[in-house]
Amino acid sequence: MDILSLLIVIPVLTLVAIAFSKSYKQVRVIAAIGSGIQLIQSFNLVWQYLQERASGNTATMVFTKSYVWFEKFNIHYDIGVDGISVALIALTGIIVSAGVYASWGVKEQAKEFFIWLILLATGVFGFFIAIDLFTMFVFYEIAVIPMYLLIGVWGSGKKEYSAMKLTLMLMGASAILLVALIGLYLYSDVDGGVRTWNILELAKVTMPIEAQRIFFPMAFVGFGALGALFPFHTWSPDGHASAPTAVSMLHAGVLMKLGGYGALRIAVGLMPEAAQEQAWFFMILTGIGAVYGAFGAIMQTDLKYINAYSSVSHLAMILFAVLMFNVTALNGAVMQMISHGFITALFFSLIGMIYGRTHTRDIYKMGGLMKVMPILAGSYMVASFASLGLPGFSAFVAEMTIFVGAFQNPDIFYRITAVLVTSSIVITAVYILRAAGILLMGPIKNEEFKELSDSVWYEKVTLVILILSITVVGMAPLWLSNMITDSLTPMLQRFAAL
Amino acid sequence: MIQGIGLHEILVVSSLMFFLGIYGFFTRKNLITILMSIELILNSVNINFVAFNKYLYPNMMQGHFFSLFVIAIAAAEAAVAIAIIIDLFRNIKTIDVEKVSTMKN
Amino acid sequence: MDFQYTILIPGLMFLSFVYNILWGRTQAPKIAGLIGTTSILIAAILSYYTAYQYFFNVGLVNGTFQAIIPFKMEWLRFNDLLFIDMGVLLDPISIMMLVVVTTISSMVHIYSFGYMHGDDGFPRFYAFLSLFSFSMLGLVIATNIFQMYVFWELVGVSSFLLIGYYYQKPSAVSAAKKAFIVTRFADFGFLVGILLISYITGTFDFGLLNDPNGAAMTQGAGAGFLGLSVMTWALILMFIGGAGKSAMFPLHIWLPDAMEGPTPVSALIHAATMVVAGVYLVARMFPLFHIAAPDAQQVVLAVGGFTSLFAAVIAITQIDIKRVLAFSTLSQLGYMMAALGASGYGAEEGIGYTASMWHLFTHAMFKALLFLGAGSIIHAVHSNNMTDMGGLRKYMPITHLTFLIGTLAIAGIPPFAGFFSKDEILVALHQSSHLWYWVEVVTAGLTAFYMFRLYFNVFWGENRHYHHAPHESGLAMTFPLMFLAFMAIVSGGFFMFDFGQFISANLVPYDIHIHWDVAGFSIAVAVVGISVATVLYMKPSAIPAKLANAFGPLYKATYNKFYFDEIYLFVTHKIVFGLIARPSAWFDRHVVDGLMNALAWITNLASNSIKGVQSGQLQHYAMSFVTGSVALVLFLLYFMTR
Amino acid sequence: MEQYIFYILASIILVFSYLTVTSRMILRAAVYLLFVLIATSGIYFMLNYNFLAAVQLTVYAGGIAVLIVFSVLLTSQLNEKMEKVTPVKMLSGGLIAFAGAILTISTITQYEFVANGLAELDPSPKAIGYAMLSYEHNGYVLPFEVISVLLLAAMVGAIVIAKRPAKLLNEDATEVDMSFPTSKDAYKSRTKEEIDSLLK
Repeated sequence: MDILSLLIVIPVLTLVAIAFSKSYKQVRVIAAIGSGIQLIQSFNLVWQYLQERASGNTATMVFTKSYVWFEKFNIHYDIGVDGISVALIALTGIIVSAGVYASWGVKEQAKEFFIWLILLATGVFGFFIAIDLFTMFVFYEIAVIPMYLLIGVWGSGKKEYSAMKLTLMLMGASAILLVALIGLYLYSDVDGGVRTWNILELAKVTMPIEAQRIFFPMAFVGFGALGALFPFHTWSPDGHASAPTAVSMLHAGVLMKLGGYGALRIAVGLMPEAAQEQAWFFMILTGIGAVYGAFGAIMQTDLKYINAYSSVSHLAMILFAVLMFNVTALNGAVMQMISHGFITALFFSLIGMIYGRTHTRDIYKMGGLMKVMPILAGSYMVASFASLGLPGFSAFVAEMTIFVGAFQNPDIFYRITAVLVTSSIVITAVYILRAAGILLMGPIKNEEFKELSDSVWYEKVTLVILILSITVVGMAPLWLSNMITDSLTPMLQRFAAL
Repeated sequence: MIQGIGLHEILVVSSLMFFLGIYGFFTRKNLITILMSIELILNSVNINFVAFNKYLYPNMMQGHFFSLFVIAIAAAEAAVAIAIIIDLFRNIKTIDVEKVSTMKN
Repeated sequence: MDFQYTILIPGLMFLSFVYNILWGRTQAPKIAGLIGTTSILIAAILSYYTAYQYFFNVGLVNGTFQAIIPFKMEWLRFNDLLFIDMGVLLDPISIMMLVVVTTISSMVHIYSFGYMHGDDGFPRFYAFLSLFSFSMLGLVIATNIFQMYVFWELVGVSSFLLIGYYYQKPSAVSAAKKAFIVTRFADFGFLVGILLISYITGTFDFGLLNDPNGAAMTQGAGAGFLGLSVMTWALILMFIGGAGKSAMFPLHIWLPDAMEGPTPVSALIHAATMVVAGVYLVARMFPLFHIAAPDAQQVVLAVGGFTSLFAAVIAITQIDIKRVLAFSTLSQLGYMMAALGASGYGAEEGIGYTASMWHLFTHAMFKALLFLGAGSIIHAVHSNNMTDMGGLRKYMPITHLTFLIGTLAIAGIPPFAGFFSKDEILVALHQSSHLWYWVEVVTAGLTAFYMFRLYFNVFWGENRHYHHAPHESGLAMTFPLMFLAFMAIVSGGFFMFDFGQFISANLVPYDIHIHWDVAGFSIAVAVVGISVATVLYMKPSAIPAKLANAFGPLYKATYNKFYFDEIYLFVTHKIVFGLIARPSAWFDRHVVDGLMNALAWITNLASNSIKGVQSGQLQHYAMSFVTGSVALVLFLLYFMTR
Repeated sequence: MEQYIFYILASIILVFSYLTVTSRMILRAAVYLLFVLIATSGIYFMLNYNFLAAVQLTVYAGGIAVLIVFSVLLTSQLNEKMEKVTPVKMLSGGLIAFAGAILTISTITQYEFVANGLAELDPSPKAIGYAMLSYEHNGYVLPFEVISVLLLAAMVGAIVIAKRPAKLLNEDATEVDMSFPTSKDAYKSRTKEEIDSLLK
C-alpha cells in the first residue's frame, strides 16, 4: 500500500468501522481514532515529502502511482503530490480531526452523521492526491454530495433551502467544470500521441489558444464557484448559516479550498495563455469580491453570516493571487488557502460552541461573553485577530505574500486592483472588531447568560488544534513557504515562456 | 382476391377503421370502451396483414399466420384487461380512466 | 563586542506574555505581575548595558556610529529579492528607544502594582503589558521595514487590548475599536507605501534603503503621479502610517478616546512609547525622506506643525485631565514631527533630527510622569474631571511635587528637560522655516498655559468636598513618580546635554549649543503663559467663565475638538456604513442572491409547466404519441419527397 | 357481385366502427363491435382464408365480444348513458385521427403496390396445421409455442387478478365479500377524494 492511497484507505476503513458500531459513543470514539490516524498519516506524509525533496528528488510530483481505471478513455487512478497538495492534505487532516471533536455532542443519528462527514473528508483527500483530471473530478463530487445530506438533515434554520441551493449551485458549477475537463482531454492529443487526463502530461501539451479561450473561463468559474467567486458566492452565506458546526468547518476550511487549488492547478496551470489574456476580467470579479464581501460582512448580525462573508472576501484574495502569475502571489494564494482554512474552521467551531450555549447567533442578543466564558471568548479574540491579519498568525503571512506578489506586476491596472484588494484589510478590521466588540465585550445583555459554562474538554481539543496550527504557521512560515515555492517552479517555467 | 376490388380499397377501409379506433381511444373514458377501440385497431391491422399477404405475396403465409397470432394475443390481452378492469372496479368503484390515477402520486 | 544577548530584550517579554496569558489566571495575581515586572527590569538592565557598551565602547568607529546587526534570521521569503528578516538592529536611535521603552515600561509595571491592585484582570493586564513591551521593543530594533510593520501591527493590537481593558464599559470598547481601526486605516497607507518602495527598490532592508549613496535614493525619482515622484508618494503613504500611529492631524481622533484605558496604559502607550512610533518611523527612514523625497519631508513638517498648534488649542478647554494630557501629547508629537520635517542631513544641519529624538526622549520621561501623576490623582479622587478636583496639594505632596516638575518640564522652563529639547526644535525650525517657527512658539506659550491651568485646577483652587479624604498613593505608585521626576530634571541639560554626541542625522557626533536668542524668547513666552494661568486659576475666580462666554462659539468649537469626532462619525456611519456597506449587503442578499434564486425559480416554473404533460392520463400520452407520429411522418414525407 | 358484397361489408365495418366509438350506451357499443368483427370475418371469407375467418368468428366474435359484454354487465349500469365527450377532447382527438387517416390514405393511394405474381399457397386448414407445427421453411412452430406460453400466462394472470378478494372494501369483515356492490350509489362516478378515502 503506497503512502498516498493510505490517505483514502484509512477513512474508508473508518467508515466501515463506524457502520458496524452500536452507539453514538462508539461512533465518535471510532471517528476520533480514525481521524487521528489520518492526521498522523498526513504529518507523516509532510515529513516523507520533505525527506524525498531533501534526498534530491526534483520530480514535479513525488510518490506517483498509476493504475488503469477505465481503459477506453485512458482514465487512470493517477496519484502523486507536490508541496502544495501536501500542505493542503495536512490542512485537511487537521481540520477533519478538529471537526470530529467539534461534533462530539452530535447524538441524533450520529452514525450517519459521522459516515457522511468522513466520506466528505475522503473525497477531499482523494482530490488532493489525484493528478488525473477525471479521478480528481470523481473525488470532487464525492466531497460535494455529502454536504447536501449533512446540511439538509443535521442543519438548522432553513436548512432544506440552503442545502438545495448549495448543492444546486455547486453541481451547476461542476457541470461547467466537467465540460472544461473533457475539453482538455479532447485537446490533449494535439501534439500527437494518445489522449490523456493526466495533469503532468497535459502540462506538456501545447494547447491551442482557441480552445483555451473557451475552456479557461469554464474551468475558472467552475472551480471559482466553489471558491466563492463573486457573483457565484451566494450559496456560501446561506449554506454556512444552516450547516452544523463541523460541516461549516470542513466546508469553509477545506472544501472551498478545492476551488482555489483547482483554479491554480488546472485553470491557470494548464491554460496559462488564456489565463493571462482573460485575467483582467476575473481580476475585476475577485477585486470586487474581496472588498464587497468585507462590506457585506459589516452589516450582518448573524455570526455565521459575518464569517461567511468574511470567507468570501478572503477567498477572493486567493483567486486574485492565482491570477498574478508570479511566484510570490501564487505562494501567497496557497498560504492563504491554508491560513484561511484554519482560521475559518476556528471561527465556525467557536460559533458552534457559543450557539450551543446561548441558542442564538444574533450578535445583538449577546454581549459581555468574555466575562462568562473566558476561554471561548479569548479564542474568539484570537480568531478575530488572526482573521484581520495580525502578525504572528497565519493570515498575516499569507496576505502579505499576496500583496507583495500583486505589487510585483508593474501594470497600472494590476496595481490599482492590488491596492483595492489591499484596502480590504481595513474593512476586515471594521467588521471583525464590530462583531467581537458587540459579542464579547460590553455589559452582559441577558441575565440567563451569566449561568453559561465555559468550554469542555473536547471543545478545548478543537480549539487547541486549530490555534496551534494558526500560530505555528504564523510564527514560522518559512518552511511552508519554501515547500510551496519549490512546487511552483514547474508552473512558473511555463509562465516564463509566455 | 376479390373480384373488382384492389388492395387500395381494402387498405382504405382498414386505415379508416384504424383511425376510428384511435379516435375512440382518445375520446372514451370508460375502460371497457377503450378496450373496444383497441380491438378495432387490432382488427384493422389484421385486415392489412391478410390483404398484403393475399395480394402481394400469395406464395407465402406470413400475413395469414400473423393475423392468427394477433387474434390469439388479442384474446389473451382481452382476458387480462378485463380481469384488471373488474378488479379495479371492485376496488375503487370506477372504471373511468381519468380517475384511475392513484399510481401517479 | 557581541550583542547577541539583545534578542533577549524582546524575547523575555514574549515569554512573559505567553506565560501570563496561558497560565496567569490559574495562579495568584501577584505572580503574573512579578513575572512581567522581573522580565522588564532585566530587559531594562540589558538595554542600559547595551547603551553603555554601544555609545561608549563599541559604536563609534572612525568617528561614525555603526549600525550593528547582532542577530538576524530569515522569517519569510517572497522571492529572490524580497524577504523578511527578523533581527536586531543596533544604532543610536534604536538603542535610545530601547532605553526609553524599557525604562518607562519598568516604571509602569511597578506603578501598576499599586494602581491595578485588586482588579479582576490583573494577570491579563500584565500579560498585555508584556505583549506591548515585546512588540514595541521588536519595533524599535527592526532591521527592515517589514519587520517594523509586523511589530507595528502588534503594538496596534496591544494598544487595542489595553484600551479595551475594561471591556464591560461600552465607551472603552468603542474607544479601543476606534483606535485600532483608525490606525489600521493608516497602516493601509503604510503597507501600500512599503509595497511601493519594495517594488521600486527591491528591498526592505533599512541599511540598503538609507544608505545616502545607495541605489534606493535615486530609484524612485522618476515616473511620477500628480507631479510627485513615485518615491515621494511611497514615503507620503508611509508617513500616513506613521501619522496614524502618532495621531497626527487628521488621524488624531483616536488618541483622546484612548484615554478610556487604565492610566498606566495611557502613560506607557499613549504618551511615551507607542505614539512616538510614527516619529521613530520617519526618523528611521530619514535619509530617504530628506534625500530622495524632500516633498514628502515638507508634508511631515506641515502636518507636524499644524497638529501641534491644533492640539494645543483644543487642550485649553478640556476638563478631563487625561484628555488635556492626551492633547498635549499630540501637540508634543507635532513638535517632533515638525523638527524632523525641518531637519537637514548632516551634523549641524541635522539639528532638527537630533532635537526630535531628544524631545522624544525627554517627552517620554515627563509625559509618563504626568500621566502617572494623573493616575495617582484619579486613584485618589475617583474621577477624571478637573471640576471634581482642587486643593489636592495638601493631600498628596509627592504627587503634587512630581507633577509640578513634569509641568515645568513640558512648559519649557530651564533647567527641566523639556526646555532643552524644545529649544533645539525651535532652533531647527528657526533655521528652516519662519512660518512654522512662529506657530511652534505660539504653541509653546499655549502649552505652558494649559498645563498650568491643569496644575492649578487640580492642586490649587477651590478645596472640594471629597467623599473620603484623598490620600497619597503607596510606594509602588510614588516610586515611579519620583524616578521619572528625577529623569525629567536630568535628561535635559544636566548630565546629557550633549545629545548630539549620541544621535545625529548622519551618525557623526557633534556638539549642541544653546541658542540663547531663540531660547530666551521661548522662555519669555512660556512665562507669559504660566502667568496668565496663574492669574486665572490659582485662586478660584470668575474670569475663566467670562472668557469662555466672550469667546462663545470658538470656545464651544474647541471644547468639542472642532467637531472632528462628529465628522468622522458622519463619514463612517452615514457614508461608509449607510452608503456602501448597507447597500452592498442588500445588493448581495437581493440582487446577486436574487438572481440565483430567480434562476431556481424559473427552472421550477418551467418544470411545473412541463410537469403537466406528464399527467398520468393514458389518453394524453396516446394523443401525444399519435400526434408525434403523424408529425414525424409528415416531416419525413416532406423531406423524403423534396 | 363480389365487389358489391365487399362494399356492403366495408360500409358495415365503417358505420359500426363509428358507432362503436361514439355510442353512449355501452352495451350497444359492444354489440356494434360484434357486428364489426363479423363483417371483418366476411372479408376474410371473401379473400378465401376460410380458416382465419372461422377463427375470427369463434375467437373474436364468439369469445372476446362475449367477454366484453360480460364485463360490461359486471361493471356498468345498462340503462345509464355515458358522459358526453367534451368538445375539446372530441375536436383534438378527431383532428388528430382525421389527419392521420388523411395522411395514411393519401400515402396508400399514391403508392403502386407490386404483386410478386407467384402461385398461391394452399390456405386449407390442413396446410395451416402442418405449417403451424413445421420447423422447416414456412413453418411456425416457434411462434406457436410462444403463443401457447403466452396464453397460459394470460390465463393464470387473469384468474389471479380477478380472483383477488376485495379486501379494500371491507377490512373488518370476517368473511371475504366477493359480491359486487348493488346499491345505486356504488355506480355513480366518484371524485378523486372519495377514491382516495376508499383506498385508505
